[in-house]
Amino acid sequence: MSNWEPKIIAFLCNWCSYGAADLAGVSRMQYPPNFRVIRVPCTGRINPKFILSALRHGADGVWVSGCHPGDCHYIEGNLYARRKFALLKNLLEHTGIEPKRLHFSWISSAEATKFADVAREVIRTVKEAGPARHFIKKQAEVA
Amino acid sequence: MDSLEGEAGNFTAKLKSEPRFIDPLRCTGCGDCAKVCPVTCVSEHNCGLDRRAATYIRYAQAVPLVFAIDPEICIGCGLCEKVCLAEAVKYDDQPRYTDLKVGSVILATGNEVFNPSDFDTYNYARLPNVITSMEFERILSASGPYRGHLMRPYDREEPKKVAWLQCVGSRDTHHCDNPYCSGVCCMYAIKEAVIAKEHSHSGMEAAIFYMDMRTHGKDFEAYYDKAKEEGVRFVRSRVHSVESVGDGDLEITYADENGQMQQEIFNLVILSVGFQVGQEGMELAKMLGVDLNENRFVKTDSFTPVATSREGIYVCGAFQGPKDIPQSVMEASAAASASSLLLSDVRWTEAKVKEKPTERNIIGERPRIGVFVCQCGINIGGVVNIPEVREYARTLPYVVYVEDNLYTCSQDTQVKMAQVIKEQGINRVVVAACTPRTHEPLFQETMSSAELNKYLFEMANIRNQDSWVHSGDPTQATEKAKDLVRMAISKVALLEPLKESELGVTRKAMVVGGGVAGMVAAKDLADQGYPVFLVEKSSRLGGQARKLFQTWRGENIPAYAESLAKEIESHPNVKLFLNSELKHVDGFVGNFKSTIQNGGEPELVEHGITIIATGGKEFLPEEYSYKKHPRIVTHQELDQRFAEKDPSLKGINNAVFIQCVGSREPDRPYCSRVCCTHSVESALELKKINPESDVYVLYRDMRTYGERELIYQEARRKGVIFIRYSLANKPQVELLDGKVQVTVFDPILQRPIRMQPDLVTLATAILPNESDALSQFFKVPVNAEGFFIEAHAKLRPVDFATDGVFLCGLAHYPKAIDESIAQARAAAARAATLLARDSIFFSGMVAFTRTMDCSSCGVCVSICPYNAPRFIETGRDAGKAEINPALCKGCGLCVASCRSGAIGLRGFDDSQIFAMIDSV
Amino acid sequence: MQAYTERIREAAKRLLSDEKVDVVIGFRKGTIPFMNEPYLAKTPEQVDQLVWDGNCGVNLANYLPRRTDRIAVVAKGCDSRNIVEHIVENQIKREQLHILGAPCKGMMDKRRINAELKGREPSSVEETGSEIKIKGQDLDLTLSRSEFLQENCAICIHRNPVIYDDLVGDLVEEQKDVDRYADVRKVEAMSSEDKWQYFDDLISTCIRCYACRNACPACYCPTCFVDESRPQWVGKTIDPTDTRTFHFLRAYHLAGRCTDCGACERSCPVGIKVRQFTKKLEKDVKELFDYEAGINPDMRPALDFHRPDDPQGFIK
Amino acid sequence: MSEIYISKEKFPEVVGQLMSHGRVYGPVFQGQYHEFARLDKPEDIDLSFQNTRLSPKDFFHPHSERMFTYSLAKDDPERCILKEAPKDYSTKVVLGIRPCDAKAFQLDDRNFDTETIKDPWWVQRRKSTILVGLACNSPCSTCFCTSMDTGPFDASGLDVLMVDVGDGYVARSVTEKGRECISSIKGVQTVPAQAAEKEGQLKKTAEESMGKVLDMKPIYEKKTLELFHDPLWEEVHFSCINCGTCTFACPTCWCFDIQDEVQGDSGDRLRLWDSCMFPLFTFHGSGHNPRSQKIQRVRQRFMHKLKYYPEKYGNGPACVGCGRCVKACPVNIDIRHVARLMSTSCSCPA
Amino acid sequence: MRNPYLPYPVRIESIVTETEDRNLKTFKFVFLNKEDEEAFEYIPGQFAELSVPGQGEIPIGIASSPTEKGFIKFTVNKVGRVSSYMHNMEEGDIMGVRGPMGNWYPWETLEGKNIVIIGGGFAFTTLRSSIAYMLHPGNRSRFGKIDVVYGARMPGLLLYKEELAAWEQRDDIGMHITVDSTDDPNWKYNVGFVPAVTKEKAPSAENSYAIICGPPIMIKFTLPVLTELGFPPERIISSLEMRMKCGIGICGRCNLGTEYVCKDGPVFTLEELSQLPNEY
Repeated sequence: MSNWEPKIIAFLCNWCSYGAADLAGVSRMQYPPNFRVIRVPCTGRINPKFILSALRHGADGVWVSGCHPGDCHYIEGNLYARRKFALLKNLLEHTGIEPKRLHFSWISSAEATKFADVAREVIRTVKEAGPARHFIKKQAEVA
Repeated sequence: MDSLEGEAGNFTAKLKSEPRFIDPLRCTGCGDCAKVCPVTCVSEHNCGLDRRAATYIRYAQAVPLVFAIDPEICIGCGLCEKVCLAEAVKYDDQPRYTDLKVGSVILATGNEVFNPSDFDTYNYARLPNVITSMEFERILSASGPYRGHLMRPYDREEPKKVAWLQCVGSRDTHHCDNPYCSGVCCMYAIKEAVIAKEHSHSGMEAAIFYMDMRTHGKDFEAYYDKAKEEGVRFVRSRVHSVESVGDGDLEITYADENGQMQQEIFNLVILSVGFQVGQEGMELAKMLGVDLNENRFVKTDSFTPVATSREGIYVCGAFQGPKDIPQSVMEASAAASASSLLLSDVRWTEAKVKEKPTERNIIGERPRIGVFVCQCGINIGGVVNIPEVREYARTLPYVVYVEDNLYTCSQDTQVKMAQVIKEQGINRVVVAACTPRTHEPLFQETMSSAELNKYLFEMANIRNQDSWVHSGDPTQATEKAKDLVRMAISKVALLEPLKESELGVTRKAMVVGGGVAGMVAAKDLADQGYPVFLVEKSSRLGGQARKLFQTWRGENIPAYAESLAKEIESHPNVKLFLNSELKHVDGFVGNFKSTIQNGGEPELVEHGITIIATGGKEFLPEEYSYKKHPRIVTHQELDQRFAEKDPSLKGINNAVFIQCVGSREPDRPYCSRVCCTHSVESALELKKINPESDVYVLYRDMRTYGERELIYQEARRKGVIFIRYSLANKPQVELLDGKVQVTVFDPILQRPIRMQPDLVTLATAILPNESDALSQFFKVPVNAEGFFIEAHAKLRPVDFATDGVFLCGLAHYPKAIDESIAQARAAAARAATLLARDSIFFSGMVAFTRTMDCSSCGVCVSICPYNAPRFIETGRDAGKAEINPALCKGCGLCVASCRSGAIGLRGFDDSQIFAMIDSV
Repeated sequence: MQAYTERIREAAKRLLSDEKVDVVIGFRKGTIPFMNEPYLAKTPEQVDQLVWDGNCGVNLANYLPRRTDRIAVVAKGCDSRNIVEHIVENQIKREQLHILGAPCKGMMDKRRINAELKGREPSSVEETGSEIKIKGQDLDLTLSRSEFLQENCAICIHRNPVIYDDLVGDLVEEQKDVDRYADVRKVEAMSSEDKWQYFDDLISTCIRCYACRNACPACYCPTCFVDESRPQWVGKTIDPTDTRTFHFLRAYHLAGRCTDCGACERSCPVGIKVRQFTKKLEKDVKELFDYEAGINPDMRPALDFHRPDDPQGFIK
Repeated sequence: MSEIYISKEKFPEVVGQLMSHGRVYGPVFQGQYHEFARLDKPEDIDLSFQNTRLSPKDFFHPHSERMFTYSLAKDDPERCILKEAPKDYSTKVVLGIRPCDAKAFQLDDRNFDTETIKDPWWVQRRKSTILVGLACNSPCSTCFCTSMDTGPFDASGLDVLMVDVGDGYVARSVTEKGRECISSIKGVQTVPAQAAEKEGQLKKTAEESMGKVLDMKPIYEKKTLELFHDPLWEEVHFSCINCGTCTFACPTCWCFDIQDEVQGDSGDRLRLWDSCMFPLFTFHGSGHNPRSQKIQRVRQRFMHKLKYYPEKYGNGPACVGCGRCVKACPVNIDIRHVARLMSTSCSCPA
Repeated sequence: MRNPYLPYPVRIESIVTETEDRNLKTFKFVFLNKEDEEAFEYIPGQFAELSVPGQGEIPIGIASSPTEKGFIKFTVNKVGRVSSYMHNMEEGDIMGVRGPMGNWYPWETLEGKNIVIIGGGFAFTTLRSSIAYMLHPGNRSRFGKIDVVYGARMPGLLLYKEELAAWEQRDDIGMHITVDSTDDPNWKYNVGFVPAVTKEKAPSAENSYAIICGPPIMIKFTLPVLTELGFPPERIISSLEMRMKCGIGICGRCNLGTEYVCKDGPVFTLEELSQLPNEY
């Protein structure tokens, strides 16, 4: 497992964090290549089942990033999402998913540095958690 | 602009475009040129706090995001030309001259920030840790010189204690010639303090040194209150001097509220600098023949706030006067309205109609995916193993064609791409290149030219989010590129052609409210030729303006309202409904059907847009013995007496104004914005009538923002006495033997003062009119105080989140008449963007319900900020939700919130997102 | 209890004969001990079958969605909260309902009592105020009622109906100082690994019969997410990951909506303590958003609105 | 036919003998309930039970089972060709099963094992399983097997019937498979006379304790459509919440669903229990659902058990009176009550 | 005995898009193993489970006739997961077919009788099989007069257009093709709903059987017409569509009274249906 690298699925809001990721590229900031981005129109679009599905597909970590409160392109999608994610994260952790696997951030399209910083932080923390052990859907355990 | 000739409706503007030396059409924004450029200079965007190369983009949000060469510092070494694979560098670029035929001109050149270098007591020029608020903005910015980390310039240490000094270059005729208030500095200083505290790792202390705290904007007072709660210290004092102490720290000397001199040490001092019109602005005005006022702002009057002295030239923003973003945006729309009024006869004559491409019907076809992998010169190809990605893509399901290109976005590749799509019968396309945020529209254009629905497209971001950020790890970057391509392919296979639906617009307007705001909006639209239904609750037009006396500039308000009312009443395009109210509203943007009740039979009217201008009213207090004595009046009552030239006013020897009556109180926390100016203006009027009279204004903060500050200064010059009181120690008004006695604690004298005035004027709050019914009819929100809530406080100040509904005037927030007029014209301009068209198109990326799965729980209806979902009223699916594509913005909130899985989102549907997750 | 029965019958008769309602939903005597059956009376004659005792645990709110007639319904505290939920979520209209509020001192836990009987079968059961007297062959047992309440009833803090038109008994004193979340806190204190194991063990016997879902008044979706086919992303077998996905998301769908009525646990044929999922959410919703489900008919569930100062410490 | 007597002291050893030959299953006490489970050691078995919480039908028809596997890999020559999933069909002994449950398997055989169509998994499991039953000395109050063409001592579905005669068990083979099983047991006694006598008494007491509570004949005699349209369903269906617990607990409910699952490049075809109580059970792709209403689904289940099945096979009801659904139903719908209504109430004109 | 759940592997030989809305495609399969083809012995009216690994199975009526050798044909409407997936498959892909299943039109009984075939929309598949079967030179003489009323909403939605045209040319079959409406000026057949056209063409009930398949609404309005024409319920034959899984009478899904539609049906006479609960 020494050369194990985590696989992280990142759901990024098109209007902010995805732009920050682009800008981080423009600024040639470097961070490890562990996550795969799924662009969504708003964090409000993210159905909790996407996060479950990511875990079921063996993601070692999930990262959701959207606009700062008040900056939602769709007025308040991120504020509804904030409630949803608070409960989702708690329930996932309550049922045994390690807190180090679930990450949420607010990153505006100008915050390339923050994006790169958080990216590194997310990857580092997921690495600490080690390879995902739970909630991974494999061949059905049946008769 | 070199010159402007001609007249309103027929100008010729001569324009000069400076050479950029990099062809913006070829530049891909990759930034290789900047990397190799050997010279640097300070970055003006970051206020000189860091450096940039000669090849540069001024700021990250620039549109288009392409480079230019700064000829001032370029040494012509040729390196950038060598590295640019897109061949965009053009050293022999020349200035371009254009003659532009235009009908009107709008001046929106803004303003310059006051340079405090000459302010020697603050030592800005000498001490690196004394900076301007603009510099501090850059420091806090994530894209700024310190990447958003809170640091001071001198030693890049995080400051623990920061002071803001207000009114630097504003309200000041000693160090500069700027007597006016810049109107924005109080609020931005508070904002900077709050954000700096958030950025701080060590609980930074913030202190703001001010004269009057001017938080008169909507929701500003609440922000001020919150800042106080969060520990920002507000010190009422003008700072005397700033001196260096220790290693970069600063000592501030100031007089406290009791007049005692104090010294305090800070790590960083920020000068809250104001606006001024600079040399360029004055020269421009001169060239255009536009008059400036005594403060060098473009001269306008209260009733035509965006018209300059030269017909056909309009002004908006800070060139017109100091103001904040919302007011600037409103004025910008107002100027657009004024301009389109002038040009309404020639509307669409210069417009070019885009040809609608024919579209191949791909329904029922097996997906045939074409994948185009971009090398982006060496930007991607230098890191990611392109042949490997290309060959990998070939193995994926439904992929029938793969190629890689040096620049997929180049013109020749686009032509080739369209050809390949047609030849190969490709029905879905993936481009693995840069970011969809900049390039999706370009490729979608190519899709259209290849007769494919543009939504059958997906990008894999293998540059900005891969090769550029993992340049040290080509193997992993290549793996990531393959994953991203696979994810894009899995999604694109599930995409369906989307229709951009078209909906006819009823080209008529409804304006609710016949006050000044409503009338101005109605008139602007009617003058442009649109039929307007104006609904007024009372029996006559004019609203609150009828009850006012004059503007702070001395313009007669009732006369203006009267002439406006006359124009409206006789306007052929206005259908007036007096004594009327809305009873019912159906429909949505472009297609409203409203029932107006005016006594007799209700009348049904159809309109495409609605402007809400229901106005406000004066608060009638119960405190300060109001109504208990004839000498205790409100502003409107006093205005009435001014208007009637009440002879008894001559006999007033002692008058007291009490500010903030019913405003800035715990149960009505907002500032009513206009009362300070109103009191000063009335005080001056009393002084005019009886120069010998003693006039007192009892205030908490004098909020004579902008150029209104000048009459505050005039009042003080003329002997009006201003006494500050605090909320904890409000003035007392008592009736003693039929006389009025006012007691107030004077903070300077440190003792109570008693007066027995002949007149007490209460500057009472402004309340909104009843708003619940309209709020429900048009599904637009109302705040706790009853004011309507605009779509965005700064960027969309007259729009609602609900399309096709706009707002202006006091229904939005208390404001002065010039501001109401500007906002009304802005609302008209925004409305005209819809009314000018026969039909409107909606994005294909909208939500839709599968009624069979809908459980009627109503979560979608309750959460959508745009009111797109609603319950079906009749038929088999009655009670289930449906989504109006005309209102849906495609955010997907309802989709993710629907527990029943009954809502889908075209372009971002669950199946598509699941497919991407599956293929990670 | 007899008093409740009489008052229910009296009210039901009156409402039916006055044509104030079309039907009355209550309980009739069960065919086995510790069970009653939800019953729909349409005529004043049928009303005599209505009864009330400690075996009326079924949540009658479950029978309201999609009904179009005028209904009188007997409602305990929890039923009434689910009725409020139904009203808020457009499952039934307030005008359709005549709510016969039944202040409740908790319902009996059939499973625990049966375990206590150790296979002996009662021939008669008598409930007094605080005791249950069970008689049968080799059987004469008196149990303390409070010790054999359904777990959710023992920690209930809304025993009185929150909404009603008539009361069929005097309001009871609400339980104060109950520790609603001792079990949740116990799990919270575990390591992630132990938590995982705890829930794995908890649901290991699940047979995916969906009784918990179908018994839940708040689960009324026409198509449950486990049956979604666009795409079908959860397997339907008893594979542990799929089973957990079901329980997890079922609970999550109840976030801010669950009234802890206990219907899910009552109905589980294999005795899974499914409330362990929902209670965590209930606790969080209360702590984070200060919200309790089904209390206020003018308020949408907790995830249907937000406040500016909602907690966001977990967001970077 | 052979018979033996196993004293209770000896019993664990006998279980041990069986375990040494192969897999042995028996009722095991799990917290509050008994459930059939594979025995790890002879002491795990607990025959002091009334009935298991769920029926043991999953011995032959597991809740979820893999039918086929396949590869979807692009380069696999066997791509998309289904392969039977390997199964363990080695002999297994189920010890202590109740006569009613065993009888249920016989009823189910009519479905899974016919002349023309044979469900391979069911058939092979049946073939390799030896059912050693335990007669019910004291049936529960919810039991009504005697009304359903079986009884507490009914050996018809079993390979061996054991009777607890106090100090030991009398085990008597019913089938050849059972005989072999008994013969293989070493060191046991022949049945003492008093034990055989006791056995008869026990049987009589058990059967009498239940009596015949239901008369199914009127149901058989009524016309299908008459019963189908009877208003009784209006009353019966009300309290049902369509939870399906009855079908999952029932030994004679066999309905199943078939699902494909894919992980990466390989896939499974699986089958799993389904229930006629679920609206989606009959939901047609066109959107039409012939049993979209709860009343239709409730009626279907009872009609299938008590009318359609007996009419189709002339084989008595598809119910063995185990009473599990009566106990498990969260809203107290009692099949005995329904059967009584079906046999008496009928307001249709003849 | 072969595992009845195990499909025969087949290769998609061709895919033809049948209708203008492109929702119906006809798949022609060839068996990978010759012996499977022999084992798959079917009679018009039967159906089979089309089995797509990874997606599932769908029961579809067999559209080819046993008189056509070397392949089997199915016309699949795109509605659910499996059919949608199939619509994206291509020639050469491997999948499975399980069957034949169910009963068939009672050809023994029909021998020597006049046959009236009434079909609507995309339920014409097993009727196509039947027509092709009856028109086969070896079979034609076994039956009397053959009349076909086939309707669709519009011309673009008719299945098997080339064959229909060919049948139109024949004189041993009475073709009555109709559409609900059309704006095609070159449309040379009938315009009108199936019940109306049936009434107008009035095939004789004398010594006749009617086979009727189509949407429920069409059946509902055509049955009275047939009754009026003198067809008794026992001489009206229809085929039921139910949700099915196993297709072999085990899984319980298509149970209807004593019958399993997949095994005991799907073909029933109206008389038989009247004895069954009306849950179909």
